[in-house]
Amino acid sequence: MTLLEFKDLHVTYTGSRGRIPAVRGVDLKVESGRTLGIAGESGCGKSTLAMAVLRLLPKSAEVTGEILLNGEDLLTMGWGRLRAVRWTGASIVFQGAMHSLNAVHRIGRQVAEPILLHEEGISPNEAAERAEALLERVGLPSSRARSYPHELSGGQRQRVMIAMALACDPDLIIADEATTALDVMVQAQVLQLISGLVTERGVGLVMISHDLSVLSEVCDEVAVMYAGSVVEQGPAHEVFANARHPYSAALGAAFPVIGDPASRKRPGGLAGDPPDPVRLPDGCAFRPRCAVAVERCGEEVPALLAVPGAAGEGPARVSACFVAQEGEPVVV
Amino acid sequence: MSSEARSSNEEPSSGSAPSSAAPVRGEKSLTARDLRVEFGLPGGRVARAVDGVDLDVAPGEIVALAGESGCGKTTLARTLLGLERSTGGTVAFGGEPLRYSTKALKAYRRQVQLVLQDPSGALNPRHTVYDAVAEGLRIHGITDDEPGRVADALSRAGLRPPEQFFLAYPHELSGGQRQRVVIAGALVLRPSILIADEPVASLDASVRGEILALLLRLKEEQGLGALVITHDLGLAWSIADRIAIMYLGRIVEQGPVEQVLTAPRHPYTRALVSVLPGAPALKEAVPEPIVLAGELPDASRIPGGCRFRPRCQEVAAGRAAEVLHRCESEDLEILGPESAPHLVACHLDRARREDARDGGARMAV
Amino acid sequence: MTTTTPVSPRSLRWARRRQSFTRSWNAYRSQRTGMIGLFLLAAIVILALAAPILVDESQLSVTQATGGRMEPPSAGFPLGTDEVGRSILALTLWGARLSLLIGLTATVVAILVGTAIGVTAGHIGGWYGWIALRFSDWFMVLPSLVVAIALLAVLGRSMSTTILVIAMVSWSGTTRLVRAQTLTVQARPYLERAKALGAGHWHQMTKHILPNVLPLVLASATLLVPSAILMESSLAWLGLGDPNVVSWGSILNRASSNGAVSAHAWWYLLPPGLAILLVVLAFMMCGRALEAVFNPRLRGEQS
Amino acid sequence: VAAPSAAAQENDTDSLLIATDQEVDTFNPFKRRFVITYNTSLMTYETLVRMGADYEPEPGLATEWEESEDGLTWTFTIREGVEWSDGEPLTAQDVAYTYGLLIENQAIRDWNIDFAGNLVSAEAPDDTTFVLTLAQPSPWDVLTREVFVVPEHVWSTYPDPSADDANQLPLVGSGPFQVTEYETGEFITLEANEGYWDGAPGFDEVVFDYYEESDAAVAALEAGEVDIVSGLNPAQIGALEGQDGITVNNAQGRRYVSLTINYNSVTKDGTEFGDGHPALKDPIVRQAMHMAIDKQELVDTVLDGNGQPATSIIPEIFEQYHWDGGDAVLDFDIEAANALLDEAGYVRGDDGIRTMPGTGEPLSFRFYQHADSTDYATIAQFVSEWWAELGLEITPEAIEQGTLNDLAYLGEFDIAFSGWGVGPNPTEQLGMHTCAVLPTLTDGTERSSENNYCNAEFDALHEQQKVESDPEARAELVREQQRLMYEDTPVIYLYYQNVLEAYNSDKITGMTMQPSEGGMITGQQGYAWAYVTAQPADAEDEGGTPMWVWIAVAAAVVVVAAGAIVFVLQRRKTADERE
Amino acid sequence: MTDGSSTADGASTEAPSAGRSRPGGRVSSGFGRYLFKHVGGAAVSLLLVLFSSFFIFRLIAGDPIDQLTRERPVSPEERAAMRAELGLDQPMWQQFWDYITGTLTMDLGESFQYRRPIFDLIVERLPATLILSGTGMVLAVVLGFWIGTRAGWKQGTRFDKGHVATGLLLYSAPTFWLGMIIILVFARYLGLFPVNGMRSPSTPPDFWSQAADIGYHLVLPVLTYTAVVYAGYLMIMRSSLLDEIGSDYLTTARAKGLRDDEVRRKHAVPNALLPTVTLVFLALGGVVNGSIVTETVFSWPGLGSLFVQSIFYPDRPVLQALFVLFSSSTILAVLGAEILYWFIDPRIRRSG
Ligand SMILES: Nc1ncnc2c1ncn2[C@@H]1O[C@H](COP(=O)(O)OP(=O)(O)OP(=O)(O)O)[C@@H](O)[C@H]1O
Ligand SMILES: Nc1ncnc2c1ncn2[C@@H]1O[C@H](COP(=O)(O)OP(=O)(O)OP(=O)(O)O)[C@@H](O)[C@H]1O
Ligand SMILES: [Mg+2]
Ligand SMILES: [Mg+2]
Ligand code: NI
Repeated sequence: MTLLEFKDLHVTYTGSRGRIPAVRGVDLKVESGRTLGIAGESGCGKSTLAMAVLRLLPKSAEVTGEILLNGEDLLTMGWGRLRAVRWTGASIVFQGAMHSLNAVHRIGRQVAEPILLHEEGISPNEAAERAEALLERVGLPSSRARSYPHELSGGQRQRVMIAMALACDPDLIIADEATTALDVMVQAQVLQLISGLVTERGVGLVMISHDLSVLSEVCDEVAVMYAGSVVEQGPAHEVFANARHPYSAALGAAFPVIGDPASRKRPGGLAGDPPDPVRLPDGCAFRPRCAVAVERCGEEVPALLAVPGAAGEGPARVSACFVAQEGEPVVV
Repeated sequence: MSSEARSSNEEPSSGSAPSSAAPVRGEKSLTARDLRVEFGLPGGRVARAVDGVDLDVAPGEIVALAGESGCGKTTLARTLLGLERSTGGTVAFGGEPLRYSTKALKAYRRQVQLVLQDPSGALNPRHTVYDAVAEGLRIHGITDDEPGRVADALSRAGLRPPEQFFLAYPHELSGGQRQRVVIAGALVLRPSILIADEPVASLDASVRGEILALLLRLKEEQGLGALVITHDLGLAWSIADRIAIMYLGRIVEQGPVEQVLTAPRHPYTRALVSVLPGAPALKEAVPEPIVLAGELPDASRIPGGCRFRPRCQEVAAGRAAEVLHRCESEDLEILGPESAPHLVACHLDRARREDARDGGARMAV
Repeated sequence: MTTTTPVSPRSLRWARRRQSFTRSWNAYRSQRTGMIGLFLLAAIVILALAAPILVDESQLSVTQATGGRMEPPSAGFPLGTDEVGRSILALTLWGARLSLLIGLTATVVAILVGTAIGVTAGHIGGWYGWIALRFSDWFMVLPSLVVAIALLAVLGRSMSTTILVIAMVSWSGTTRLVRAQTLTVQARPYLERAKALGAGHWHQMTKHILPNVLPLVLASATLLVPSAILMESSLAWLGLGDPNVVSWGSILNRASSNGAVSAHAWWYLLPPGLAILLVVLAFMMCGRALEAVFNPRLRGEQS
Repeated sequence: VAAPSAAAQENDTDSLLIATDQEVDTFNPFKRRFVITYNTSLMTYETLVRMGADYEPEPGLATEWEESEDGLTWTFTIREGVEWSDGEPLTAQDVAYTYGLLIENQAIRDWNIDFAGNLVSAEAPDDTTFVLTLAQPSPWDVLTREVFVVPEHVWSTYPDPSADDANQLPLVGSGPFQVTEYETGEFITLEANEGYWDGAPGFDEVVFDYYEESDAAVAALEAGEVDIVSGLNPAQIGALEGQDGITVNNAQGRRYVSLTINYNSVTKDGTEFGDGHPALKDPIVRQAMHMAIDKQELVDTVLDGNGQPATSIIPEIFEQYHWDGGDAVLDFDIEAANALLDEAGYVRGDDGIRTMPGTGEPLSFRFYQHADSTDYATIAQFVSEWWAELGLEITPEAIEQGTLNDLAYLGEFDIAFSGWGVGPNPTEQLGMHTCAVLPTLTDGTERSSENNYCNAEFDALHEQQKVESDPEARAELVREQQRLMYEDTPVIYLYYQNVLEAYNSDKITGMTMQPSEGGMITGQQGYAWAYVTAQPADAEDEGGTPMWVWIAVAAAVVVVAAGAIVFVLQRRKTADERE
Repeated sequence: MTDGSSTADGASTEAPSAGRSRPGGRVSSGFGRYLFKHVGGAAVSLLLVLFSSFFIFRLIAGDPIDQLTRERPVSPEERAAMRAELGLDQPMWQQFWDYITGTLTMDLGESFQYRRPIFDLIVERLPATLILSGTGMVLAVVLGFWIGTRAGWKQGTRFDKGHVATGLLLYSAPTFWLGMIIILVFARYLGLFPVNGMRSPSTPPDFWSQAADIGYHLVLPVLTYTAVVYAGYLMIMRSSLLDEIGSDYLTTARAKGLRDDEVRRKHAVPNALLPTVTLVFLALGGVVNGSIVTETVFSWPGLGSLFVQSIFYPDRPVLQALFVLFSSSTILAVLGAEILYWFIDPRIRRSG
């Protein structure tokens, strides 16, 4: 069943610099029990997409399109219904656990808060017990419920966020850069935990990261975003190992495979600056930094189409690159 | 602009053979011997942030220093530059021990330069690119042909044409450009060693490569030596000649990148390598990801004996039973860089090696 | 790619300074309250400067006063007269000079002292920093009016002592602000970089810390002036000013000791009081706008 | 508007509410310092001879008195049937005890040394006779000195009568009112002595109510919260005049304001000290300066006409002693003053400033005023402007009281403000200008001589008037003393300040003023005539609910309503609020 | 990660501690150290106050006897007797010693002008000051915080702009002037309230009448006081809330499904309030300032008017004692706030 579906989603911020199209026509689907990875560099609209799901965007954001959660359009929902859907239908693990937790409340209380809010008739004591159980689920001793966030390490805090996200048994969990700020070893712990939960509980997971290699480990499928649009989508491993969009390729190259002589002493990178969302170039937004651009790229915006040469099994490989669509290699 | 950027992308490929420029040990190399740095903490405790480190960086080689957060990498870098006083051991440059007088430090810092993690922070927002790059010249009283030197440094750092950047303020540049400015600021004094503390950690994934390529090129073309501090082993793989793995203030494994990363011998290194996502080449060496239990180690509570023992997966799995008494009581000697190319500070490893030498070919790794 | 003509670093720097000034000015200009404050302030300053032209000094003479005793406003005396028969308008105009002078001078003194101590305390630290911090904390916590009154009682009253006393009770805030900002700047990587480049204390303080502290100091100075003016008027009203000079506070002191409240002589009470209010308000508006321009944390505030 | 609960209270007790701004330092009548203390003593205790409404001695506790031939022995007949407020009878023993304290108690003696130093013995041969022996004849001191007779049976229980043991309330005295309650900064209550020998006072109690600001007192008078206010300024008088039920009393005062000139800083043995300007030693300069002051103008502007230009140290209120100058008075005439100076050789320099004939030193004077008085600031400005026309360079400077005193007694000034309140016995004030009180040290610590004035002729007159028993003859001597001072001009007397008072005439009638014609209410000397004679007038009660109750109710209603509205809106809004 | 400089205005409150503690490093510094640091600092400040108070007022020129006998001729004997009575004949060190030991044992000496123990004077007048500035401060804090919260939450709205403007306007008015105008309007023209003082002498002595009378007298002074002061709290609260408003934890709270007002009440406001604790107490110096002026304008029989009155006397022992009292109460209040802060804001425990 389709758990979450974005249909031609556009998000535009109105700021001091004018109108910023942060998300430009995204169509994505997440099935129950499956994991979707969203990759892309800073500012490409990943968080905006995530926040749009629960309508947490600031007032300055104008959202068009549809976001269907279990078939219900979140964007047209009444506030009462929306509040009910929040955290029960979908929950979010935010990037900066330090800031996403209230520094002056004990973590037990924070984990219990949504339970008390959404479950009628539950007593505070029961909620507290549930919170402790949840903390144990994510590998924290239940005594930690009495700690304040600052008494925990970054990894532990991130686990608290995960416990909190699980509190109301949501169908969908969105993890926005859940591991970015973490140390390698802690990141590994958290990733292990998340993938364990997905297989165990069959929830849908949207995992956002700029690290393609991480996504390739955890996700079934990966969508790579650039300047507010999805530029490539496909099975996680393949996108990482065999990119069909020059941007995905560059992103993948930023995380070399150790032991692979091809990447030894050959740091992969992308020249030029990230795009300014206010002044996107005509045609393909990636063209100014693209090594394989052809003339057509400056004129037409490439659509997200299936690309040839992909393996037959699994979801279709799609890419928004004229070159790739013609079956040419996109890596220089 | 795109043309110059592309050229930087192409160049490394021409000299991609491993360690093409041979490091020039000796005259201009930076050496640390038994370096120790302690911090007094409230409550009378002492954090041994750097606890006995021997390290050499020579012009023409890139040494990577990797390790978990809080293991003392930054402290080591700061101490090498004389920004932090060591509480034991020596830092020497070209054989001369570092003296801490203002004058001596100033002279020393012409030779050894620092590049920080966060380029946005490392540039004073009120100074133009020109000022930022010229600052070193002004501090050292080099007045002749300032604009020329600045322009030269900028173009060597890949910002071409340099004059176009003179008037820019940091906030008008992209992250990668800012880091280039910082590097240019270091290059303008024509140092022989560059110490880079997490030089790309704050940069966008796709931009990182550019900076790394620049470092590599500076090494190749100008014989610059660099100590690159990182927690990302992939980065080491991308540019470094040698790598040192640090754990709790001490280097636990050190050697050429290919050897250390593809055939790690210290349990800690093995764990680090094992959790790297998507590294098929390693799957044979370390088949299952080893996720270490326990939290970050605390520099103020360094356990006796082998400092990695409490988290050691070998100990936990009981595979180290034979040497456990040594792990518990015997401190490991400091790894000196000169003795062998690949060094490991582990009792178990040592025992196995000895076994291997004694009892034939029973190599575990 | 253009080949640029050789440029002298000096002219470069000036060009950039002009640019950054223009940028700050543009940011400031976008703040409506700040602009209103600025206009108000400019008007008041111009009036104060032009007081000798607008109103002859002889109007302040008691022997040549032409009006009656506490006359209500009339054509000849648009704001009425005081108990000697002088024009309140003239007094208020001339009073502006002194009130502004005291407010500004006291602020300048306080800011200079506060900044010097704050920067050195933050940068040098150690014993000196500790003592400086304790000392400024001490002044910070003491009730300023109490200290000012006590000091005035000891030092005697004249314009210079008033200025000195106001400066003495106001420098500590600046010190704290500057010290905190110095510590923040100190923790910035660019200072580490400067150190790594071999910079000494002087270079660090003058090239990095001060330029980063000054805008905030400017903003806080703009906010210190009104409090200095308020302090001066309070002291003068309490009768601790120099009764021989004409400042708004001393006018009000005369008004109340001559029974203006009882006599319902609102024209004697309102103009100097409103003048204080307007100046203070103008400075506060400018100060808040400046703060918003220079303190990025607050920048989002005025949207 | 009625006082919140005055209405309720008025039926039971008639209170005379007097606004004051002074605190009581002590209730010990031997240590009086402040006017308010003096007043409470004056009402609580009594003297043998009291001061009449026109400053003439009249019987108080003593019904008769007799001076011996040599003037050294005084015999008083003590009134019979007088009772202390606690019911004990008052006898000559109490009087003897009281005078005995002045003689024997060292501290009390020191406090009152100018009088007590002359006492030899005080005896009470019987209950109604009191005999006082003096060392030197001093008739006026004996008759006008206020020695408040205290009850021996109470005071002898005090371990130290000179200490503040005497502050135990209620006080026990024989006067018309007794202090019963004192809240610092709030009020002092004195209850009427119903058994007062001279008849019970008209009001049941007198309350000194504390008002720090006179404006507030004025408002309180208008609001009926206080009955008598004093120390008003012209503006306030203006506001009160013509108001219903309020009578303004604009009476001559006992206070003068003067300018002291530093012309003679020498000690008794002739050592000069200080740094006064040499030109001031020249009487011509002093006279010229005197002539250049328009005293009437000062009275008109500073006092709004509520005062009299001064000629001498004794104010006009003491008619019999006051010297009005007659023909000798120097009129305001800047031209004449200029001529005087020209003649004396003080030529003007290029800058218009005169210089001294010999040395060429410019006539540049420091002019010190008390910093806390805006009136002085105004006067200083007037005088400076006038003197500037004389070609004098004047630097007015506002200085703290204490500093000014220090400088004045050190002789480190040129011209300084001064001002005193004068009592009915002129000896006190005049005594400050005799050679006898010249300092012996140059450190300015003695502070007995007001201006180091020393004139043998003046001193001789002074000694004569002290022992002259005939009032008219004495007045003649005193006037002559004043004339001498006027000519020598050590001090320029500027004006006598009126006492500006107002009272609620709807509530009070029949007050005896002092002097009885056009005199003052507060600040009376020797006997509290006004408060004793004041009678409650029949003011109608403003029944009904006091205004403040309505206001409180209205405020409560508004608050509750506002709260309710806010609450309701709050509920409604949060029901479906956009985030 | 930032070190969470947790205050409305980083500059005006706790500056980063001088000891070098790293942002992320979990340097666990205990309460003991914190307490020691702050109590030690306060103790030093108190000592400074104690010493300086003695010497400052000793510098006031003039012979106190002149003031005691104002405008009355005094013989040298009387002068000497008075000096002895006031202890002015003692050598300086003796006076200093008596002062220090006296102050520490609550024996503050005797007032020149009242000739009574200063301790009694203070005890008598303290309630008046507490009533006025206590009521005023509570009102100002409640009003300021309430409006500040709303203004900050709905930043940029008409409500916000209007209140900020009003607040600034009132904040700019000199207290004494506002007081005079208020007297002029409410007491003189409208005659609604008494002009000054705290009680009417004619009020019956029973508790309720007295309370009502005091309350009635309290209205105008408190109005003046609150009007001038509340804007400060408004601004503090508003900017403190604005600091929090963009925080991610608020987004988390919303994401959990909390209503807007719940997010404000349960998360934003408590968090924003905490850092203002020290600011509020630091503003106590302002409370003293305000009460001095307000009490003088309204002749309120409190410590502030006593202080002003004593300056003009000058009543040295009273000045000395009040200076120590005012200063030490602000120092102790700030210390109290800092200690309190440790308990209520867990964030501070991170950095020490
Ligand atoms: N509140 C806002 N107002 C205006 N522009 C915004 C706002 N929030 C985000 N943007 C802009 O929208 C674009 C997308 O931002 P978003 O946070 O979704 O990126 P992201 O992919 O999550 O980046 P990162 O990896 O840095 O988290 C950026 O250009 C950003 O500047
Ligand atoms: N100034 C200091 N005072 C006290 N302890 C310090 C100080 N600087 C560093 N430490 C401690 O020394 C240890 C090493 O710190 P260091 O910054 O060198 O680690 P790092 O490896 O650079 O970590 P990261 O990867 O997080 O940058 C840590 O435990 C830290 O808490
Ligand atoms: Mg994001
Ligand atoms: Mg580091
Ligand atoms: Ni009243």
